[in-house]
Amino acid sequence: MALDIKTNALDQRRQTFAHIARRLGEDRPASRYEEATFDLQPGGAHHYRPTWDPAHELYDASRTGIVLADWYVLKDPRQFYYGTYTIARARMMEAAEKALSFVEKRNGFAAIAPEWQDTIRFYLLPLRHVEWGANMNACSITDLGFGAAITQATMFTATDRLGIAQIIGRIGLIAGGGQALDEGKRVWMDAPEWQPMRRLVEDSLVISDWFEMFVAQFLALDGLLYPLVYDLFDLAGQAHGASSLSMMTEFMVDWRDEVTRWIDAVLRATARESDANRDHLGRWFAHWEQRAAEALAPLATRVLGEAGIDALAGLRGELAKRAAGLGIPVGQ
Amino acid sequence: MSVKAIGAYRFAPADRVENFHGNQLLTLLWDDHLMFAAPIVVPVPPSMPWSAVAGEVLPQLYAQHPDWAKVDMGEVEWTLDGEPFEPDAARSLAEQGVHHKSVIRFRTPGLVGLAGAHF
Amino acid sequence: MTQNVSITLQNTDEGRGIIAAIMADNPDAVANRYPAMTKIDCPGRLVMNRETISTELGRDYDLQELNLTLVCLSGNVDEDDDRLLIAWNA
Amino acid sequence: MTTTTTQSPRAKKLGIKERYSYLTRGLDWEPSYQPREKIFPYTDYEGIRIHDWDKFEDPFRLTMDAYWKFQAEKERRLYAVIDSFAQNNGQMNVTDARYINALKIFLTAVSPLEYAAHRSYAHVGRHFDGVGPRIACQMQAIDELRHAQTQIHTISHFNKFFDGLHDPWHMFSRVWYLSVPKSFFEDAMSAGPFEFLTAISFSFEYVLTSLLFVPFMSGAAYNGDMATVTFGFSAQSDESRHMTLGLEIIKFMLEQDEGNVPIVQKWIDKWFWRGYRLLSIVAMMMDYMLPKKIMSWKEAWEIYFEQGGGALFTDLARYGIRLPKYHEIASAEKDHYSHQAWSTFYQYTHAAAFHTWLPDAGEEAWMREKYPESYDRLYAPRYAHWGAEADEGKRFYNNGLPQLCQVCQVPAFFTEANDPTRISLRTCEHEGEHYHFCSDGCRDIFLDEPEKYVQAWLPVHQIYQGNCGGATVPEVLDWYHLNGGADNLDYKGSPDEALWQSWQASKAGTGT
Repeated sequence: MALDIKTNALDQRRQTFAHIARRLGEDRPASRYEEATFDLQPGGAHHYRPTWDPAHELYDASRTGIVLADWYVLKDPRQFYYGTYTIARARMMEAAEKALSFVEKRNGFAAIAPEWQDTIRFYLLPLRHVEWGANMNACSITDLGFGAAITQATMFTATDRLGIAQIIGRIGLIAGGGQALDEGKRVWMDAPEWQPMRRLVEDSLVISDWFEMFVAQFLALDGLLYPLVYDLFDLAGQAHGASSLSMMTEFMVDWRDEVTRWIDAVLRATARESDANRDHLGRWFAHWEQRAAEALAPLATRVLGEAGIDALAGLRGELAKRAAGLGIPVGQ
Repeated sequence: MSVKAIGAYRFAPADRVENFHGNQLLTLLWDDHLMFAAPIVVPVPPSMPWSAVAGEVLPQLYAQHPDWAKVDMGEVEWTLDGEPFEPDAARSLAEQGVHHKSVIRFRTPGLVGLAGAHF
Repeated sequence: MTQNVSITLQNTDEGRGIIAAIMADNPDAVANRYPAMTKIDCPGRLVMNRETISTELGRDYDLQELNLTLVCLSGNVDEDDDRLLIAWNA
Repeated sequence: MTTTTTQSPRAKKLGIKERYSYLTRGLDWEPSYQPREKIFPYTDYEGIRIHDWDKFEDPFRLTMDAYWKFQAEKERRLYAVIDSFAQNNGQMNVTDARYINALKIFLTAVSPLEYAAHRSYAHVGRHFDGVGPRIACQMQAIDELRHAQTQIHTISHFNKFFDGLHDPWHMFSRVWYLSVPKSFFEDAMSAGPFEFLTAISFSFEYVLTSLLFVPFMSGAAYNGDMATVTFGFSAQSDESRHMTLGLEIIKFMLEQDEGNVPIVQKWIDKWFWRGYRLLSIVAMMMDYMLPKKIMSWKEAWEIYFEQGGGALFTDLARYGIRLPKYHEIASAEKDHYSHQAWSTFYQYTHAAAFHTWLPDAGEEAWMREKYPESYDRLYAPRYAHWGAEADEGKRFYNNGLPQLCQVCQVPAFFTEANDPTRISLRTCEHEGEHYHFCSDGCRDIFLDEPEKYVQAWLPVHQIYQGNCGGATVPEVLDWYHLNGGADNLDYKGSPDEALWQSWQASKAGTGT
């Protein structure tokens, strides 16, 4: 055996694939993330134009106004490839399962003050439709985006958002069975407080530049919605005995913290490259952040009362600071 | 029939003759000699005389086969794009109707490859 | 003539239990063994019962765990909590 | 004490169907701020009529919690095997280093298709109107990414020792024979969503891929490659879900509108033939590249297409669907397919990133047994002649570049179904240009959509246009990133062979 290992060491012809070595600048052992990501999207000539978009090639960088010399600068700081991604999510889901079954078994939802239970059903259950819209947008970016680095991360995000929509669905089942979900959808479709949000989500689905979609969904909308719902609404719920809800939405809080690192890395690398990119990002952010704030205002007011508008303004300030920190010009 | 597409869907053919820098493509197929697994395609100027095809192009491609040395050029049965063809050694390909992507398929009577396997 | 449906499973410990359960519940099934996998053919339809598999494995089996052992199948699939059915003319 | 609850209307434990329905189907809504056709712009132009998207049944009903749980478990098991294979130098324990050449084809030809499938299932996973097919397609989209990545991670270890694996993504878009898989998948990706699913989910995954994965993976196990068999089977467990999507989507289209039947039939005809031609490479891998053989291409064709496919199409007959056009040609070719493919690569292996060789005596005996109709009569004499030439130092390489089929892009090496000694070559003229094909099947496909196939990037023609690095073979090989003298040529005399023999010698040394 010892001899085998020695032979092996002598005979190893190369440490990694040539395309990885070219990127690393030398032939040295590469990480699984690097081997799973770099240059996976085919270059070279394509055979046929898509019948669904004859103006472009199948993979075509000109589907967005953003220009990058190398699309693999959009690396994922989490270094997620399929294996690390699913194992991370399975672990988070295991914790979520425990929380859901704990609350269900102990009938924890019933311990929340009844009027706040109504409030939760009103603000939380329609969010599964927002998540479903986010799923479609992430999927759209995976479809039209350029380079495996960004499109694999958006694929993971697409299934994340479906998963979160289903966690909300399960909270709904605990909080009132199928009827609660049906009612949540009715609210989503008809309640005046939800209509600006539904309009925003539907408008986001038809954004033609996929990078603009990225900014609209992940920075502008999520950047305000997640802290509003999972931090501020949750905090307000504590006064009404809603700690069981906090347990059940822990997944979303952890997820947001994790995914923010990736979103920020993508935007920072994009902004860094050129004035033209910064102009695009600044314009898109200004537009969609305004829309998101308008869409969230009626919900903030409904849940937090008069304090809602101030709370939202505070979140907007923090988001603007975050965007500016990423190199995105934020309008004065 | 034509493609169903969401918008106008017409693109220039990838292999128009003008893309070949003065050459045109010629496909050659020697029947009963499956040692050459598929028809062979070569770029040739349309002005090339048949004598150059017979004297240079074909031997360069096929001389590895033991049958090639036995081929009597006068006996070869040629077809051009599916029709019987009697090449004129002195005239050019273009003058004899050999166009871009023409197929010249031929058999050599009495020479049917090795081991009775058309190989 | 009744056409075969088929299911192919990995030759793992779980796979062996599932194969045994299928063979017990489907008298017409035929198991073809290959390196690392077993292909079971059965005329018309084949049923996998959660309970039989649980008995074979000595633990509570969730049919969705089949995901870990399945290699290939042929036929229309219908799954509920207690059984998975593969059939033609479903 | 009995626990009772009166406070909230607690639901009784939901069954899998009901639970799935609440958690997924309920997510969608009828948009009112944007027109539906703007959100879903691609489901109309192919002519398929869908009246009720809710009728689509997803038979496995996976929700993301279960998906993450099972997939993570699969990944843990797989990477444990990959790690231990590397640590134990598993590459030294395969049956023979010739086997590695099958992995070279796999990594350069199949893994990139997994990636392409990932992106194109994301496309349809976004754009189908119905929730059911959308989620099924999205799960497939992420699964296909998994397959590309697990294949890279498994084969990465082999790349450290063997040639021909070092630059797969670069090669995929350039090397001549890799345009066969590339054009196949790009044909499907560039089609509308319904044709795409008919092509890949049904015709390829359901009807044909068992032929690729099942015997090949079983073959990997038989040849001592535990890493490959593990990723292969792990992928197949996802594949079963994908195949089921393929069958469900076909039934869905056929049940929704009678007008869909002829469209679907035409697609089945096209994609059966396109997929079958792609599998010529697999036929050769099965019969020639596995040192220990599981089953012949012919047997696999009989089990998986003639019997398995036969049962499937009998079942679909109630919708008015028949077996794919030219299936009888495919069955007639089963005695010849692998041999003709191997003969072709044998003579063009100077321009390929894998090795070829002549079968040894034991393998020839197997061929004779499996192919009594054809082997001794047509193929053994070839190998005898080539063997004798090679022994004299004149290993045969073809000096010319082959005519490629305009549609499948395989060199036109196939013979007439009724005469295995005559090359099948078909031609047509379209708008003043001439096009050549390997078969009636491929010509029919062209004639149905000529605007598509006139765009084909045919490697041989591209070389002659000067777009592939230069006019000489060495220049083209450089452009391919193919290391001449190492990646290509006969196995005999290759660095791979020398390495393998040194391992065998060192093992023999430790044994005594």
